[in-house]
Amino acid sequence: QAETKLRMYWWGSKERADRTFAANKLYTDKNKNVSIEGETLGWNDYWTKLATQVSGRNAPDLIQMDYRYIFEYARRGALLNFDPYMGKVLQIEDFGKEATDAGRVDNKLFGVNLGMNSMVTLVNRSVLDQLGFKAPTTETTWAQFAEMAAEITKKANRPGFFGVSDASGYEPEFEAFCRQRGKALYTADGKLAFTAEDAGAWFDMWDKMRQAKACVPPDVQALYKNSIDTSPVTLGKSAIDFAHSNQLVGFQALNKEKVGIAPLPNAGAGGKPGQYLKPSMLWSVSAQSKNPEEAVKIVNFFVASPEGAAAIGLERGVPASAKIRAALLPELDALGKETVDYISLMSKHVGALPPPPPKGAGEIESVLRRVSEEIAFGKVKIAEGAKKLVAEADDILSRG
Amino acid sequence: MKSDAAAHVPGTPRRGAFGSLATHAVLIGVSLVMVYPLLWMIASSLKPDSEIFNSASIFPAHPNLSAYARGWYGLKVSFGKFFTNSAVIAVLAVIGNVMSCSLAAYAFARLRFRGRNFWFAIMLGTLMLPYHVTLIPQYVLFLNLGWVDTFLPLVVPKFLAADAFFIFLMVQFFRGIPRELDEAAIMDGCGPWRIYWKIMLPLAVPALATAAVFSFIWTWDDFFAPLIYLNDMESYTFQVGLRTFVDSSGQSDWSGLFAMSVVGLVPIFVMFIFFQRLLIDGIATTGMKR
Amino acid sequence: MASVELRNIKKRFGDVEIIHNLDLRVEPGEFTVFVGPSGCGKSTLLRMIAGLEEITAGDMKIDGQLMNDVAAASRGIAMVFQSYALYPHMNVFKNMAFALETARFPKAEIEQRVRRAAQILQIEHLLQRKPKQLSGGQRQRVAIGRAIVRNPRIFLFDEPLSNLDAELRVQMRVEIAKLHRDLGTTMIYVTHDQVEAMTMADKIVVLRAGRIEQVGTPLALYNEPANQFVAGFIGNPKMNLLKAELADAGPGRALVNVAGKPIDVPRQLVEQHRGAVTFGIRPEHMELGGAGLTLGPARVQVVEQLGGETLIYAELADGQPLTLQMQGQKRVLPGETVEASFDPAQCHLFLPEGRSLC
Amino acid sequence: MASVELRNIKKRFGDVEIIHNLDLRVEPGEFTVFVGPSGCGKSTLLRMIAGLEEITAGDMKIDGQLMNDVAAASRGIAMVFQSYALYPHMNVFKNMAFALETARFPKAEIEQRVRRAAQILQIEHLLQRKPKQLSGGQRQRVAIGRAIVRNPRIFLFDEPLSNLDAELRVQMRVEIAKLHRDLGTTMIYVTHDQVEAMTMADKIVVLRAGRIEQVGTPLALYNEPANQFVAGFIGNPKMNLLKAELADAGPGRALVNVAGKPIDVPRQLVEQHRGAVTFGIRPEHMELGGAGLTLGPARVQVVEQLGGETLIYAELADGQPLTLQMQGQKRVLPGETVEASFDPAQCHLFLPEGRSLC
Amino acid sequence: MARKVLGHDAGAYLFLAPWLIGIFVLTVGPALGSLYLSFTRFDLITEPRFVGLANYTRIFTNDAKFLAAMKVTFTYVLLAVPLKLIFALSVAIVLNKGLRGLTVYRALFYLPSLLGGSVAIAVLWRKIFAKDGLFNDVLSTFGIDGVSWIGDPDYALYTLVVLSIWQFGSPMIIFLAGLRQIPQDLYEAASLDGASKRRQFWKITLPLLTPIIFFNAIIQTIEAFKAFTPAFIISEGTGGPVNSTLFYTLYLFQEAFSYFRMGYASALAWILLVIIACFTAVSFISARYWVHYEE
Ligand SMILES: Nc1ncnc2c1ncn2[C@@H]1O[C@H](COP(=O)(O)OP(=O)(O)OP(=O)(O)O)[C@@H](O)[C@H]1O
Ligand SMILES: Nc1ncnc2c1ncn2[C@@H]1O[C@H](COP(=O)(O)OP(=O)(O)OP(=O)(O)O)[C@@H](O)[C@H]1O
Ligand SMILES: [Mg+2]
Ligand SMILES: [Mg+2]
Repeated sequence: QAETKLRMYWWGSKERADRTFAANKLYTDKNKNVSIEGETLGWNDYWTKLATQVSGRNAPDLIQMDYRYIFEYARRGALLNFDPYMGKVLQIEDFGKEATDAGRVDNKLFGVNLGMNSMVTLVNRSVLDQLGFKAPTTETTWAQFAEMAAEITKKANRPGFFGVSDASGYEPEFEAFCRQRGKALYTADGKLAFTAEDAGAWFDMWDKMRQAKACVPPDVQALYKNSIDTSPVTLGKSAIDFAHSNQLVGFQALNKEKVGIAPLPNAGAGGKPGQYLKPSMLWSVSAQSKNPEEAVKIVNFFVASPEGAAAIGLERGVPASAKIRAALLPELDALGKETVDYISLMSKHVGALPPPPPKGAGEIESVLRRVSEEIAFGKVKIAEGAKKLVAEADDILSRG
Repeated sequence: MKSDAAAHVPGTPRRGAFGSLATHAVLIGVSLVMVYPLLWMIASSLKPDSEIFNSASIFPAHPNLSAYARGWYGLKVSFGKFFTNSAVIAVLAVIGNVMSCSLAAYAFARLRFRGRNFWFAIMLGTLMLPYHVTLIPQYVLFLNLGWVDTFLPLVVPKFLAADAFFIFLMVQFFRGIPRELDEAAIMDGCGPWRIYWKIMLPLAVPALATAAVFSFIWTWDDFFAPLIYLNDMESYTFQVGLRTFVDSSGQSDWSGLFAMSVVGLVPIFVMFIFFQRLLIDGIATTGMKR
Repeated sequence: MASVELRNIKKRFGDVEIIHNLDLRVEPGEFTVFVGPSGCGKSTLLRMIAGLEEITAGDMKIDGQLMNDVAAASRGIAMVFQSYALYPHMNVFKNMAFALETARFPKAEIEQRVRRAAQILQIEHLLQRKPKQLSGGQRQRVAIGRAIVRNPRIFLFDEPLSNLDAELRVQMRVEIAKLHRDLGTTMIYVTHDQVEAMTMADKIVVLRAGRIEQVGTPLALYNEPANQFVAGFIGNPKMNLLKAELADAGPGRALVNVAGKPIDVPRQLVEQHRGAVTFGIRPEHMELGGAGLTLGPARVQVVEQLGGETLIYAELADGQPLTLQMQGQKRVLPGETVEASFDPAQCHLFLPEGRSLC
Repeated sequence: MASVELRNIKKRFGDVEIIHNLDLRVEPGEFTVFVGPSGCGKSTLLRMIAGLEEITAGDMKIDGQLMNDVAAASRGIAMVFQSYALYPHMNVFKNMAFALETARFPKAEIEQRVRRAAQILQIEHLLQRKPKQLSGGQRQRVAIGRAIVRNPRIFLFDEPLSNLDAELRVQMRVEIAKLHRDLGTTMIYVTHDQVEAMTMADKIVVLRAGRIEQVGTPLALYNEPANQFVAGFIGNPKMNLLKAELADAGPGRALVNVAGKPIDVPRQLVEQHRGAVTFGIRPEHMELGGAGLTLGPARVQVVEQLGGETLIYAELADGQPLTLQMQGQKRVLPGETVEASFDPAQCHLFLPEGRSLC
Repeated sequence: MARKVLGHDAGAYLFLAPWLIGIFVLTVGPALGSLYLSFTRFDLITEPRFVGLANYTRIFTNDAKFLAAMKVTFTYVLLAVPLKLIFALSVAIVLNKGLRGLTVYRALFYLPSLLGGSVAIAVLWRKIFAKDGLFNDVLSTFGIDGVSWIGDPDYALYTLVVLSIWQFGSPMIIFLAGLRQIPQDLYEAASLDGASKRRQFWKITLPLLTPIIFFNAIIQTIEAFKAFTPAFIISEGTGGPVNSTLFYTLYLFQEAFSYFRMGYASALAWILLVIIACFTAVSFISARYWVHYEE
């Protein structure tokens, strides 16, 4: 009978579950005194339950973390600081500083990178090919992109089909846009790092695209629910959308036509890199764990041991460890290869990891979305909307 | 059911063939609107995922049943297990709700005691608080009781009449039962327990059946409580199992989800058909002069 | 056997007082009949005795024990409801067996008692039916059956035979009387049927608007009604009550003027009085022709032939109505004039406020 | 005024046939009374006429028009239910006004009619009450009121006076008779009260177990019952029916042996017969002493004093029971032997299968 | 009277025992807990910090989302509840007539309610009320050019009202059960009084069904105030487009679980409770004038 029982908690698909259970089995077969109880849920339910469990002091030992939430949990002391284990139980030196620091909050390591990820321009290749367009490259500027999108709409000439989704409410793309202008979303001390002017420029750009019918109308975009199945590309309403590189597989599954990924447009000459590499997800360990050391060992098994890594494969993203990545590369399928290639390509074009977002960042994301909709539906003027965004964001930040 | 013939009010002319045809036509029309989503779900379960979202036609181009097998065995634990778990919980919930709520309802409807109005107000009040805010305190409570990751948090509250909806429902129905029957039973030497058991319950069969149907269906359909309280996949309910299919951030097995959704409808639909037979003619008021 | 004692009983529904300071004692084993006009409070009284209706004020004792706050179920009373109140979900057998099952009688005895009662009530063939499949009279018999299968301390019957045909009613009357004889149980019985009241009662209680007008044996009420109300209420057809003048009275006799006729009533008045009185004579105490006194010629208005008897509704010379009950089928036609005679010893005199003068 | 015609009517509840091939014609404006033992099908028949109960087979016509499939609401019938069926959510006024409101009578007229009916029924002070606040008799009166405010083609009354006291019952009887006279509406009336049946009916229909036993005027039924059942059913107390031997019969006379006594009955037999017969004589046709024939000495078993009359239940020498009805309060005690005489012209003879022999 | 049946209150409390235990053990604690939390700042993880009335003050003085949520919720309650009840009642009445195939219809009509707020419904609803959805297809056969009902902030909420009406199964079943309790002989009396079916409905059925109508109205109102799942149909819980489907409980949920402000959410919950309680209290007072009870 196992003396050490650990609970592991993650979201994701059946594929992920299968692989994770397999990896766990490998681990427990070798460590007979350990048992791992795996719990898996879909994304939406995952966070409610996690919050409840953490709040009830009954958090699972191993928690799959998202970049969006790690700050919230880490700053509130819910997660274990990995630093004491670094180099001992946790051997992830070969991740490189960037990939490791992606799991740092306020200079402490709370999450171990499970895979590298970046924003992408997601394109319906079949449509682009058919209409004679090329997917954006690292050279494409926002202006060219807008032009191309308008062209696509015109060329496709199908009612209800447009060049691109309306991304004016997408936070990652807005962030990239700000970074390209030399700004950011937040400063290191948790203040707003963009101005109403930046926001205005962003909204204005999208507004022009809307006028030009380059992007989908607001009532179509309004149905986007941050999920693959509601993406205008999946629904056949646009040729291009924005996403994250690890979502390529998911997109392809729901699309009959061939989809692909490309870099985000840039600001053109004098622009700064907007994209950055961030972890697709991370392993965290609960601060409440009774067996933190064992938990960290398991984390290590997943990200640094060849067997563990082999078991989970690329399903959670491209491993940060070069060693592991090299070992896994041969078994990649086409989509996996495309992803890995993209990450490699982008490594040269990305900027530094932004400072960790402050508390309230999640709420500001929803404000961005709402303001963008208000503008799109003509409820407020662009300048007004930009001011509103900044004002509300400031308010949220000051509330903490 | 004898309903068809018997429910015809004697002496009223049977509606002309045309009239009833028209009624049926309307009803069938409405039925279509009602059934459409089910048809769509079934159709979707027969499509590959890539066809579900961007195909305009409801009919699958190449219907294929593989999603059912894939869905059923799709997770580490098969849906058979989830099915059993859900069934156990739902059946216990039905028993618990019908028993405990009818007891409380009887007290509210028929007994006069100090504090009745106060407790009745409290009972209604429990309907009003959104469960999200009591979730955490309740979670802590169940955790301290050692009930988390068992069926107890899902079942025990039903035996403690936590669902005020059913209490209120039964109160309304009990109040419709003539008091003279209680009085007759009192004269026959019955105490309140026997009146409750021998008079109220049999006469409130339609209400009890309604409560039973709803208990079963709602418990079956509930995902939030099992989601929160059950950790071990072996103990997942059907709905929680379904939820693990969909992960909006990444790859999901949509046709498997729809296939299992369809399968999950079967027991509640059967239960509904079964229980609705108990929605028989009210018998509460014959046998006396009024 | 149990006595029932009501002392100073009041009943109020909201603001309306229905029973006013009522006092009554029912002796153990006595068969007491409540009669009174519709709505006078008979059922309410029974329900208070049964414990189904709260007693607003006053004491109710059974066998000397205060019962006001004793649960109905533990008073040991069986009751036949005016509205039957059959259990709609139980068949006739179950309806009747219910009280016995409640008291945990052995199955065999329940079976035997119910069958016996069903036999008495002639509803054996209906035992498997539900109440809604019964006729009105059958329902009423089940309601009786439900009470008589038991051995309570007290039986309460609220118009138990009102929906039965004459023949069945006689039979049931006999059966209830027999039950009373056999068990000796105290019985309180509400009826509107004069024959039932007269034949079954040890004691009749005449109620009116929540007050007792008179208590007594049937014949006492018939022969010596305490007041005009009781006189009119007991006896069917109703006693003729005529406006009269008491002209003079001496020991053992009184002289009254009725419809212009002086009549010498050979009775002792209980108090001194002169002037307006009410003169009462029962229809069955008058005969056509005959040798007694008469009230003068009367014009026949309506004749009712009941087969065994004939009722004649006539009008006296001064316009006052007079009812005559004749044996057999008399050939009298409306419009004729008849003269009826009577024995003045059978007359009654009442004060204007109603009290009997003799 | 409307006629009602039932032809070959059958009613089945499930497997049980309740009404068997019944034929009946009620003339326009006629007052027809249904009598019969409890459960014989009276209410069912009324309900079929009203259209509340499906007619299993046969034709039902009103004014010659086939009604089987006409909705109850359009038959123009008012009915007083045996179970009252008052609307529990409406007060008394509303209950009575409902039909009028339905027919869109002007408000003032509704008000006036309801008040008038309430006055007749003596329930004016109850108009604002809900049914559950009424006594049994008050409810019954509301049920009557609900019917009589209307001017229907046909009135159906199902034991409308069963819960009223004697006085009220007489008044109501008179009022209904008056209504009948004034409106001339066809009325069908179910009652168990002999007096009601005899005094109100133009025509009495005697039912038994779903079949008509006899139809006729009240006195015809009383004097010439078609069979033993009718003889026993009409008349209260019930006719004495004694086992007898028909020894001989000639024109206008018959010789029967009853309780060992030869009796010469001066009646014309309708058919030839010898041997066992039933001999019938009504209690009210017998007198103590007297000059008529006698059945020999009888031992008194029970004596019932009704005030105006005395019922004596006795036993003949051969053990057959005999009931005697005497005028006044006779001092007879159980155990005594009495000898009663009768006029043989008032006797009845019945064949063993029941048919009347004379 | 019943007091006497039992001798004293204890008997009644015995019947209530399971419920009372439940109340005290399961409900009162957590409810009071949330009441306390409403006066604190609580981020789910660190200890709650008492802040007095700060949460309430902010809600009432400085919370645009609260106002938006109130507007959405009240609109929803005022539209969805009466329409759904009327629809449920109408169908129940039709189904109560004893038509052939009654059981089949009843089951079919209950189907949408069986599906609840499932993923399938969400996907489908969006498909049907999209600009190129089924609904607009139907409209276009009448020559009407529809908008994107579900994507337009001016209309999105109404599609959820429609959804709520469409899921009328539960009140329908309860109405059906209630209809079965009405004594048949009253219809007999009414038909002899010449009342048409329609009049019988208004004068007999409706008044005698009032206890059940009352029940359904109260329950549906409470449910509508607490509406949560429908918000996920359109916006996956964001309340969009432009807060047009920001239901009160959704806002509350966001505050609690997305933004880690359980204290604030608790204050929101208690305000909602007071609002619903007022509605309910008014209903109960009004019930004295229109609800008919048998006793
Ligand atoms: N629904 C039913 N199912 C079966 N039998 C029934 C049903 N309704 C009535 N009966 C039977 O039909 C017979 C006639 O009933 P009906 O009510 O007409 O009697 P009735 O003559 O009015 O009797 P009463 O004088 O007691 O009211 C009775 O024997 C009764 O038991
Ligand atoms: N719940 C009530 N609220 C108000 N008044 C009531 C209530 N119940 C009965 N009453 C009144 O009390 C009086 C007595 O009623 P009760 O039923 O005792 O009469 P009853 O003597 O039995 O008459 P009946 O012979 O008609 O049955 C009646 O006038 C009645 O209207
Ligand atoms: Mg009474
Ligand atoms: Mg009858």
